[in-house]
Amino acid sequence: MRDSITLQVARYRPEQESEATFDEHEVPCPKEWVVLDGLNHIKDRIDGTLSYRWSCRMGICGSCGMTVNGEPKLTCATFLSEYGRGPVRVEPLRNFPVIRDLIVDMGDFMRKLVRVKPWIVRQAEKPLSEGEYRQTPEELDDYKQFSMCITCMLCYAACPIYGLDPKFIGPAAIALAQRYNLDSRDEGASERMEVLSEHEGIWGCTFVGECTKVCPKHVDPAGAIQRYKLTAAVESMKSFFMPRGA
Amino acid sequence: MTPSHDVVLVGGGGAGLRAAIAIAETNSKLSVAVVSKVYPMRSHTVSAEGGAAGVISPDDSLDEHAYDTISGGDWLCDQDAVEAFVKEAPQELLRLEHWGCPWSRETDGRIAVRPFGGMKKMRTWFAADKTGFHMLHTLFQTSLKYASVARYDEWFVTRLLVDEGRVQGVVAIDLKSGRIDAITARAVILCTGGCGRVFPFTTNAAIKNGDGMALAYRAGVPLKDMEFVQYHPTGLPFTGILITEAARSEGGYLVNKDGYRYLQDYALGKPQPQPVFRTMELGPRDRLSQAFMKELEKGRTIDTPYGPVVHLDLRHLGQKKISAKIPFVRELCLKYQNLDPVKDLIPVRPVVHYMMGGVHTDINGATLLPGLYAAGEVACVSINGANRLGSNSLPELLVFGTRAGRTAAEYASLGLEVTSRVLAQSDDERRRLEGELLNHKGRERIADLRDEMQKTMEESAGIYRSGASLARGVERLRGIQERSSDIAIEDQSKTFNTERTAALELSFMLDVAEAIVTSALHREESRGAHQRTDFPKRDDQRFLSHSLIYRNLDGPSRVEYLPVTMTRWPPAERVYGEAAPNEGQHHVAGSALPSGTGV
Amino acid sequence: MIKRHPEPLLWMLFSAGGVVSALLMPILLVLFGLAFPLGWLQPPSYEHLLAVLRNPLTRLVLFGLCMPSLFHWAHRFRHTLYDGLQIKHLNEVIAVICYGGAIVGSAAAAYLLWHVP
Amino acid sequence: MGQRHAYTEYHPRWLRRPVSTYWWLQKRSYFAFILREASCIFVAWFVVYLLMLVRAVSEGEMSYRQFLSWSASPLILLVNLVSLLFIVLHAITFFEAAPRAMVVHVGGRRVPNGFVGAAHYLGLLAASVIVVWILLGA
Repeated sequence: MRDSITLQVARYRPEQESEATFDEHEVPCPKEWVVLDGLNHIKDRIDGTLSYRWSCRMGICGSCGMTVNGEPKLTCATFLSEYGRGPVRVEPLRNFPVIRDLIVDMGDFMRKLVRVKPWIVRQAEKPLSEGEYRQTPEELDDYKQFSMCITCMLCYAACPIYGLDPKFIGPAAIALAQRYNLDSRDEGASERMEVLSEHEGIWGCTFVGECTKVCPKHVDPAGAIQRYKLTAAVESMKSFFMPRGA
Repeated sequence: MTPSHDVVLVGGGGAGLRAAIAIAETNSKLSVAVVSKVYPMRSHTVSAEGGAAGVISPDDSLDEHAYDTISGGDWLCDQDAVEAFVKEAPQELLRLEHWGCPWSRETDGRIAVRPFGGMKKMRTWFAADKTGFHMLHTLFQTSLKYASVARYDEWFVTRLLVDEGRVQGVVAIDLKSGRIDAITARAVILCTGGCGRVFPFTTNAAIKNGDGMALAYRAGVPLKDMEFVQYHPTGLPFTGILITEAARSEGGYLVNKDGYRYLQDYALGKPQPQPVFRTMELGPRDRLSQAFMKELEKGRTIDTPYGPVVHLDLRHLGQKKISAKIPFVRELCLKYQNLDPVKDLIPVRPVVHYMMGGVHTDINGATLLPGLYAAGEVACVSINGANRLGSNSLPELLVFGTRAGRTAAEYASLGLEVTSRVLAQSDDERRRLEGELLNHKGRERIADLRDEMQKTMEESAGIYRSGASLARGVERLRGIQERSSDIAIEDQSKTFNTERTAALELSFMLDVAEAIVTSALHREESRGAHQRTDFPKRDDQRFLSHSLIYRNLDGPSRVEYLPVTMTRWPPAERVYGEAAPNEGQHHVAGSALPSGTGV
Repeated sequence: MIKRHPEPLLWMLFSAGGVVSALLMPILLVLFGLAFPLGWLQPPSYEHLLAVLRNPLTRLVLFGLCMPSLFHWAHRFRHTLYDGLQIKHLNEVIAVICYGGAIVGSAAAAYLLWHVP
Repeated sequence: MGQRHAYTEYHPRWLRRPVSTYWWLQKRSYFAFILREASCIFVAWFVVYLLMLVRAVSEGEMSYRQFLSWSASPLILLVNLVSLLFIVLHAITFFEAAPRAMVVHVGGRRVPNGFVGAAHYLGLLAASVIVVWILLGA
């Protein structure tokens, strides 16, 4: 067990630089340390100006996604020891504009998320006095996987299609739309379809499948998109052959 | 142009979002702003695991939930607040179900409930063991549909604007751009959560710095019951990651180094193979954490590089149940501890988890400062008294988020105008943040002061405290406070300056730490989570009352007392284990396995 | 109301082509591309092959293989040009060439299969 | 939404890093993706090849013989060998993707993805057997 490892950390200081640069620091690497611990060590002990986001340190808040040795990772769930002798290269998530150092702008996603209406849509609300909507464990299973998304943005960083065409609505937003479409309590599927069946919706996806590979919560956005394509295609055919049909 | 809203919410976690929705639904003409230093879905509500209590079973009753809460809180709860809370909790949880929260279900599709520590009935709703995560995302996603809710994501609030004796807004830094501006409002609701980070070893996220408590405290609003800090008995060593109480309510054992279920030695009942309500591992958190300390004294804990631990044994539950009911526990253990609870013992130790105390509010979230409200962990209503029961905090943020939202909406509807003086205050604040903080070349490192503060808190105000340790703590904190005026900030950038934010958070934490230690020093009794070695007994004569601490700029803070509101449950002895009053022993029905597998 | 987009139809054709080509092409390619030319297997006699081709069902199946497969190619090739070469600004031209090619190819297939003597 | 507010639009220069034209060479999995996409060219080629065979058969026995000898030329053999590799890649990746798009329920229970995938391979086997039987067996 080595007692230190080199971290190469991307820096971008917008007031001074127009390109990213790299700082190199030696940090301790006990076996319990994750990449985030290394960054915290730098910030607390070596260079207080390094900027990055983090919060829960237990892989659930989704703040600390970064590119580690080329792969999008949650830095709180990526151990330094996985990188052997190092060096470990830490960069901001790809495909997003960098605000500073390791911090990217995710405003684009936040705007897209609203468009897919990620909430329960119903014709008529059931009054509280009538109790819960019954939902069997099997019905829960239909959408549960997609409800696990922590919106960490790793899937967008891994998706070359999003990188090439920022208008593409992207994996997490589609997975979250599916989370509601497949919920037995929801009646909003047709409203969401208008957004999702636009060209930059599901049809932009060519099923590279990287989003699913990097997802730390096994949401399988690629699967969600594939499934949705089939649904949308079938619906579209139906409306073609039965324009005013059921 | 200074942005202006009817109601500003500071914090976008569970309480903040619930309040925002409540306001939007009360009056869609009111403009609401959610100002949060992180994107709302990053808020710490996301980390809550086990569940949310609300009476739902036919064999349960509101009174029983109230009694469990009040006895769990060692009779320091305001009973009118508890009664409102237990009554509204099921409604709120049900409303969340209607908004799409993926609650775990019975096979017939009804909501499933599980047992929890200190509770006499199964009444804890859960979404596997990611309850907080699902609740937060449901609230956040639902909040997106209200056009009247504006969001200021990643804006850091540094001060409250107060003039003519009422709150009129906040000053905040937009972290992305570094712009500092007032956001004026007719009412402000603090929903910033707890302050676990004043301690070295905590389940709390990095953002839990007591910001809202300090903002109120500095504005002259008293903090209530700050001496009551909850240690959760089962955190992972090193990381402090929480292993949910659900692990015990589903049947896990706590064992010492001899494999002995040591809780039986601490008036928590006799060990049974199956979990029994209010007994052994299903005792309240304060008692379990205190039992750990006693085991440590007896030398019956296990030493690790990260301090002494005991073991949580889930092996007898089997893989099927673990994967169905507490999958996140397994995920966390595999990921962070490299062990599998299906076949390994989990090392755990008590870890700072929750603040029972907070900004003093009434039953509607109103503070003593007109226009200022608080809800969630930042507030002390108080329903938690001297010790909060597991799974009461999530419904609390719903019930009191809603109440605070509605009350603030009413107040904002009065249409009081913002005075011009608050804009001058905001200019002062901008000068302080840009001038003093960014251009000051100090010598003290933020991390050093923070470490020292945390160490001081652990040593002076840990699970067991004494007058001497607390007095020493007050002294040391004063020293750190002085040194903090000479803090070094290397970062001169306006863009996402996280070093400046860290300095501001440290100063918030120092104020809160001082309030905790001072309040603890004044309470000369042992009650719930506040255990004084020099006053080991509860003293209802002197201290059946809430402490209120006021900040004093020129000298030591002032502590006053406010009687506890009693309605129907006179103080009694807290009893757990088989001797519980008017109860036989009640095994958790069907060994705590609601039939549904959908989790 | 769902707006009319050609994408769902194109994707259906792409998928159908993907499935039939995956099911039928491996064996046909092994036989006619390698096994017969290399003499691993005796190719079917002219008479037999003609008889098989004369069966309307065969011709229907072959059309059902050729047409969607060509659209499979058109759809995928179009996206590959967009993504792999970043020439999305030539959007219309590429679409015309790809889907136009598939239409022409399908017409040719229909003609050839119809005119089996 | 914060975006409604003018201040969030105010910011110093952000760093935008365009995606390289050759992004698909930068990672093994991206390269595998582009190979999979390229398989469509060989699908199209085989359609052409098949139609040439149909035309040859339609034109008479002589043409058929000529087609067979042309198909044995080294260049065409090579093209077909490469085509076969790509079409196998296509079949495998398509069968892997298909169950992710189709969620099949039988009797209220979701059929595991593995079953749906296996069904596709059974289909491939059946189709192959039928083709061989028609061409060679009867």
